[in-house]
Amino acid sequence: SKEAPVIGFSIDDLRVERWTRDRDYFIAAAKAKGATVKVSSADGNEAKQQSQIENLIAQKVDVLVIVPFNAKTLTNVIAQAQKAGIKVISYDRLILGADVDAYISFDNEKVGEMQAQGVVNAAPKGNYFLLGGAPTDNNAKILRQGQMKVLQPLIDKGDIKIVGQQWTNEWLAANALKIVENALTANKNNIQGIVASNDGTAGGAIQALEGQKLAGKVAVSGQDADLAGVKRVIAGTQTMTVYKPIKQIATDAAELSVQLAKGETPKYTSKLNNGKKDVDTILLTPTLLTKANADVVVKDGFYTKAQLGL
Amino acid sequence: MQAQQVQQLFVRYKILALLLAVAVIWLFFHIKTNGIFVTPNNLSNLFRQMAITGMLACGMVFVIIAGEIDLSIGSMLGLLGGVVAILAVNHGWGTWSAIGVVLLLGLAIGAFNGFVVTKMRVPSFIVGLGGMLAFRGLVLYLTDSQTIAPVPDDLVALGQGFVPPRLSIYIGGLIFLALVALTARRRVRRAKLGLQQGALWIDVAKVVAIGVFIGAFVHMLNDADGIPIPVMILLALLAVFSYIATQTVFGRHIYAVGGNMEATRLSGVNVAGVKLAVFAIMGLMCAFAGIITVARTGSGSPSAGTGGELDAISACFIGGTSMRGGSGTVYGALIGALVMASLDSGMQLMDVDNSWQMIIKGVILVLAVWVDVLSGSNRNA
Amino acid sequence: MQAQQVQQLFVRYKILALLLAVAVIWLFFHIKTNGIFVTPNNLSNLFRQMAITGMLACGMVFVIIAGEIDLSIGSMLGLLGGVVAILAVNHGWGTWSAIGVVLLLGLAIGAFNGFVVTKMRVPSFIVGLGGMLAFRGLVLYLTDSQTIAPVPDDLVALGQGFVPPRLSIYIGGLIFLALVALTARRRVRRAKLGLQQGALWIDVAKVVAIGVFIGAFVHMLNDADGIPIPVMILLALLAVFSYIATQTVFGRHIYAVGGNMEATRLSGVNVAGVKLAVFAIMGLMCAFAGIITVARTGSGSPSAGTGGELDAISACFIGGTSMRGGSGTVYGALIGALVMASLDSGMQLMDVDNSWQMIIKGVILVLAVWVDVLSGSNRNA
Amino acid sequence: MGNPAGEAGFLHDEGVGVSEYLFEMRDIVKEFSGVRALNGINLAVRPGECVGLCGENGAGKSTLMKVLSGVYPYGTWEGEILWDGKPLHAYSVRDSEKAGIVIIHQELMLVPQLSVAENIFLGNEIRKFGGLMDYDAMYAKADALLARLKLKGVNVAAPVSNYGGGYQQLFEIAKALAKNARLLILDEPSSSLTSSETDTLLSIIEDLKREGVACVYISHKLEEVARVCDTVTVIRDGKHILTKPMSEMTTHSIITAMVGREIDNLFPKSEHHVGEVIFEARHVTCWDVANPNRKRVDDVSFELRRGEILGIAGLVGAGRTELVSAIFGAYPGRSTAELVLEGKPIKVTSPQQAIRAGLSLVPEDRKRQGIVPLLGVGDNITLATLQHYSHAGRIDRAAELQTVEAEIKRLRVKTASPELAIAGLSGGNQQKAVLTKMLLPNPKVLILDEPTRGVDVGSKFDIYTLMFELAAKGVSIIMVSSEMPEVLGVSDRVLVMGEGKLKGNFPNVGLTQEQVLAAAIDSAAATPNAA
Ligand SMILES: Nc1ncnc2c1ncn2[C@@H]1O[C@H](COP(=O)(O)OP(=O)(O)OP(=O)(O)O)[C@@H](O)[C@H]1O
Ligand SMILES: Nc1ncnc2c1ncn2[C@@H]1O[C@H](COP(=O)(O)OP(=O)(O)OP(=O)(O)O)[C@@H](O)[C@H]1O
Ligand SMILES: O[C@@H]1[C@@H](O)[C@H](O)OC[C@H]1O
Ligand SMILES: [Mg+2]
Ligand SMILES: [Mg+2]
Repeated sequence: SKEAPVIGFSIDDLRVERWTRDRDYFIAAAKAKGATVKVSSADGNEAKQQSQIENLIAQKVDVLVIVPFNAKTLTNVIAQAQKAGIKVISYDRLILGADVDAYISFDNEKVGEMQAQGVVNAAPKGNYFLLGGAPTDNNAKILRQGQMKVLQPLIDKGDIKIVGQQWTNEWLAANALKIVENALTANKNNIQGIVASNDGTAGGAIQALEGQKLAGKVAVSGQDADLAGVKRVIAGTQTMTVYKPIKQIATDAAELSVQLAKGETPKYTSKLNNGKKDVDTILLTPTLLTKANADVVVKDGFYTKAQLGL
Repeated sequence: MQAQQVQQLFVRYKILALLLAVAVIWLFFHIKTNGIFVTPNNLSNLFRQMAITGMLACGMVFVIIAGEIDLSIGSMLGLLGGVVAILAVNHGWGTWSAIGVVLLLGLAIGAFNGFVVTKMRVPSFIVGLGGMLAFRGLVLYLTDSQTIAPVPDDLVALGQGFVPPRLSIYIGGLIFLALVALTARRRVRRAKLGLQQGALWIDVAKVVAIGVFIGAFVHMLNDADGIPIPVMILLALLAVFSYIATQTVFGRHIYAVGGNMEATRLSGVNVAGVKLAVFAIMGLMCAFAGIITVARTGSGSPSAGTGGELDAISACFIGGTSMRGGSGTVYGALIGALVMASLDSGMQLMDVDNSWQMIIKGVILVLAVWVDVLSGSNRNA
Repeated sequence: MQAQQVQQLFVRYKILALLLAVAVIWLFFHIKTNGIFVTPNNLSNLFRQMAITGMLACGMVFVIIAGEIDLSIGSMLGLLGGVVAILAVNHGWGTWSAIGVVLLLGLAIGAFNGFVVTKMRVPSFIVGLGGMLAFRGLVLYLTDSQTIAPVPDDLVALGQGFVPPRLSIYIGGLIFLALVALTARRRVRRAKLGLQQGALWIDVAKVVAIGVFIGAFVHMLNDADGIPIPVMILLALLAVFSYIATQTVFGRHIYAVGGNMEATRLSGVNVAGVKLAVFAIMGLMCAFAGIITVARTGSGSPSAGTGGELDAISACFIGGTSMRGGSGTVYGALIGALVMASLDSGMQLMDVDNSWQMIIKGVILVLAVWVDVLSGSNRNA
Repeated sequence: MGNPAGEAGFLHDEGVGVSEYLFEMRDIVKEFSGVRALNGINLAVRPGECVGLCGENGAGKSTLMKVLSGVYPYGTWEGEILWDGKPLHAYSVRDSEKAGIVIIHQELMLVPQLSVAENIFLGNEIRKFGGLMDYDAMYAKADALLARLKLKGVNVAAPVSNYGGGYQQLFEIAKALAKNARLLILDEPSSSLTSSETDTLLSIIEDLKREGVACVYISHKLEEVARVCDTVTVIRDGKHILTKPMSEMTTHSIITAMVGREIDNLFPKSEHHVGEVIFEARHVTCWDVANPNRKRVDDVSFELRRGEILGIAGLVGAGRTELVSAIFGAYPGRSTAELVLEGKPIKVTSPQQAIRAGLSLVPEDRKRQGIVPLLGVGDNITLATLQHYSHAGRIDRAAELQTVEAEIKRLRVKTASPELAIAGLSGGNQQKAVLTKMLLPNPKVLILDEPTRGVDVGSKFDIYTLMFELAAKGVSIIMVSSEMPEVLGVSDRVLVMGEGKLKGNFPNVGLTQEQVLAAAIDSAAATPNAA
């Protein structure tokens, strides 16, 4: 109903820390606006996600909010949703080639740029290793694009040399650990910067550096402001992380959902083309987090002082 | 005594225990979701969602009965789906020629797996594991890790379309008539040859039960949009595979090979040939499943089918296939797939928390098989 | 004739074929990486990287020899690792008491798996599948999907620390002396009982070969920072498990149960008890592996151990364990783990593209086992 | 104060204390899914007494002994067992072994991957401080046990799978002897032993009797029963028929009681015409699977005539099984052979080719090579000839069933239904099913490897009759057999093998067991005869 809309929230993978936060903030904000939320996690499986969205459609939800596992595999279900008169919001990751009503996200290419810049600031010259995300995650590719935007000119100038690049299957820290251990060996520990694409993989990389007593001496990037990541930034073993105010994106998305359900027109910041149409978009700005401004997450209420051991 | 007779019944008609399990699960969810679960729309979804696992399970049940296993099928599905998308999208082939080529390719890759198992004598578990990695690597390479979309509409229709309601009714009727005719013919033949007959009322009861079942099925799905095409394909495969398993020489040989390979070889059966064919059929089923996956999602994704092997294998084992080979049924495997799909869908409808969903699904899997073991219908597993 | 004798040798000492495979792989990578592969630092990494899979493989090889399988170990590792992190970080327990509790918990969960397999007679494949889901769900629930970090330093030391070089030399020397003593004592005893003896030179050659091996191993790792603690633990486990497998009644019963369960039962062996114990040991190994994983990564991640079951099972099969149970060795499984770790590490050093890594690894897996089959040392698989 | 056995918990002190019997089984009833395999049987044995348990295939002998030995736990059958006069409630084999009951099963119960010694001591290991295997002690004792069985040249540390059927049976006996039996049950212990090995076994049983050990001896070889047993019990269809002292019985009267009808001549030899040479095997050589330098069959050549029954005799391990499996294309290792059928050379590299060419082999090891346990009796019977009842790959089930029912009737296979899984049949009936399976392809040359192993006298008679019928129709038969009377009773000609070589070739005219044995043991003693 319009007064108490039902929102279906289909999340790629609730086994990943970040998305559980998105879920919690989203539900809280939606409840405050009188909506109910049905959450489902596809556990990183595109077929499962499609099934779950189909089931949400069968339950006649009013709005679908989707964090796609794969940006391109949802065209058919979204068409189905539109046929059933359900509004569709693409959350954090843009769904391509489909008729979505709105998109809300941080700019992932921007995140990639920040990561590269963070490492470059700490280690302007030397050997770099690129530690990518899951090869199946499209965001991992976009992050790499952003990183290269910053790095390419420096490579051309000869300041930076890429001595290796690997994708980390399933974003697993354990895999990252092995990859970096091998990279250090292959380069006889002569590495100055590691561009890691999120905090999980950064953790693995730092553990490998620890093994060679190099932690804190090599610049490492990250993303998500995971609790462990922020702690490492404060301790100085991780150079930076990207803080994406998740409370904000979740709250804004909940607001957006309710507005769409009620037929109101939300305020958009821009339009992005997804291959099918220009999608109304709200883009939020991520924050580069270093030791110097780490208290931002406390001010934002993202973590407590006690959690960070401050 | 009473209890024993019930158990006897279950042992004789294994399908009863399985159907009972499905009924209990459905009833539970129906009550818990305030009557949403058993509705045409939801069941239509459910059947469509189990179609792909079902196709894989059809092939897998033969592989397991023959005493082998194939872990590469998830990746093979991804590879074959990827190829169909590449051909149809990047190379602009017609849908049907792309499908034809991919079906042949599936057969060939499956046969290659079979060759490595039977001729090079590498244990199938290892072959599957190798294939799992290699095929996934191959599709990542071929697609450059990119999802290929959008695929042509006629391909999408295969995954998302429906059989027109009227046609469904005709097909249902036809199947029922064929069943009646076959049953009658068998009785006549057996009478002529002077062979012992089962009681007439049992045959009549069977035919009537199946008739009611077909009627209800068609009627219910027609209340949604009709029978989804993937479901129709799965039903056709069920018919073909059951027929192969029970009525053909090849089918009998599959059971014999899995039951005692040495004795079967000494009976003059080409054991390696049978296994090779079983793997080839498995490849063909991966092609079917891959094509339908692409059609369902409207895209060829390099990660499609991940974990599909576990789903298919679970379906077989839930459906009473023996781990040691030599026994199992196709319909059992499909009911196994249905059980798993029902659990997924039901818990989602109940809005169970994700971590609890995993816990409950794990527990129910074990409990379901345990009940089957208790009922005595799964002794050999 | 010559070729036949070589084959004889391989059949008699299966380990030779495996070691040869490792040597070929190492040589290849050594050349391809311009001499980086076989250096103290890299080998130190390699051994440390295989330690966790190796621990799982130690437990798994018993499970498979006993004719069962356990697919839940990856999730169990995650669960037990998660618990150790929760206890040490969130509840502020001391590292050693947390470890003690988790080891017991591992034993208990493993025994529970064994109970469901032996007493409730649910096929182990299903039990493993159920556990895979349920244990993962449980750790997600307990950790609320959060990675728990940082863990205390003394715990991290277990994963990233080294045995001091001097101590390593002492331990190596001790092991060598024990070996010499045992061999001598056996010869004396057999002579006294008038039993047939193997030729003296074979025993001498064996002892010398092992001595050289130990020396080289310790020397090389001491050139890096010493023997990594997880590697030391793994070596201790290798010794314990090999001892159990070959010298104890329990160990021989594991082989008997897997080789012919019916015959073993009718010989008065408590078959269910043996299997239950094997599953319990598997659980204990998951606890070891979970603790070391947390120590290595310095954090308890709810996704730790994902896919670990496949690695462990592959290691066993590459190492010549029979799919049908009844035969296999612990050292074989560890060499299997070493082969896989070498492939991963070598290709990363060569900076091979991810999709090609998968393709090559898949192909080599199959080829390695094929060579083993050809050499005749893997007949029963 | 209870006795030690009473403390173990499976002996119950309710009954009367003293009994002249070691054990008594009273009114034993055992059902398998509704079918009564045992229907109120009694059996009682005194210490030091040996009872022969006789009956047709499927009479219930093995089932009765499984009840006694705890294979079927207390509670899964009705009736009562008294042990030393007290009720025995054995819930597992371990309980009955603790009481002193040791059984040698009809089917081999060995773990192929374990060594000979480990198998002999399985479940009964000699341990040092707690859980450790005392290998040295076990090897020494295993050597001693095998020496008692007059078995030479066995490496007790080698896997048991290195040794063939005959050896394995002797290992089973050694395994039983390694335990401290008060009652020894032997279910068909001699079915793959030659006469000299059987002799050794029987004299060991006589020794044990003197030591006060009681025995139950099950065998279809009634001469053995006659020689070693003090009492005979005959059962039929799960019912008790008679129990009498052996002194009051003859083999003939046992047969009559078993079968329920008179069988005068065990070997219904009928005249049949032996025609021209139809099949030749030349230079058959087989190499050992594990040791490629060792020949198991060394350049054996022979010919076979139309309608001829050719017996192949030899000691255990002579290589007879290898010879026939090489001819049939089923030898697992390397082998060479030149085969000529009806004047034309044939190439046989697989059983499939062999059957197509007109050869059939009924293998020696029924459980491993003969039956597909989970398949029905009928499905087993038609396994080699399915294409006969099928059109374009589809099985005509009615036609198939017709054949199956006819065959079941012809060979008197005792089964509740053709759809019953063959694993549920008694050993002898399984054997008959396998035999008819390999007869259905209508072979020109039928090879039978120990065809009557575990088969009762009545059924043996049926099988011999069938062999003579086939011979009369012009089918040539090769029969490998370790039962000397059988070889002499049905063969037209006898080949003798020893150590992989052909040691003799005798027309079966006035041939004696001694001549055959002499040839098998020492080739110099016999003069090969080109018949
Ligand atoms: N596990 C079983 N399931 C069903 N029926 C069985 C089973 N074991 C035995 N039977 C049936 O019980 C009857 C007795 O079998 P049993 O093996 O005791 O015969 P036997 O006297 O030992 O015969 P043989 O001389 O052939 O060994 C047979 O009819 C057999 O089919
Ligand atoms: N799989 C095997 N591997 C190695 N040796 C084997 C194998 N099978 C049988 N043998 C050996 O081959 C020899 C001949 O086998 P077998 O005993 O079957 O011969 P046989 O003449 O047919 O005697 P039997 O009367 O027992 O059938 C034996 O010494 C046996 O140990
Ligand atoms: O925040 C990251 C998200 O953008 C990416 O898609 O998946 C991994 C996360 O760490
Ligand atoms: Mg019997
Ligand atoms: Mg033989």
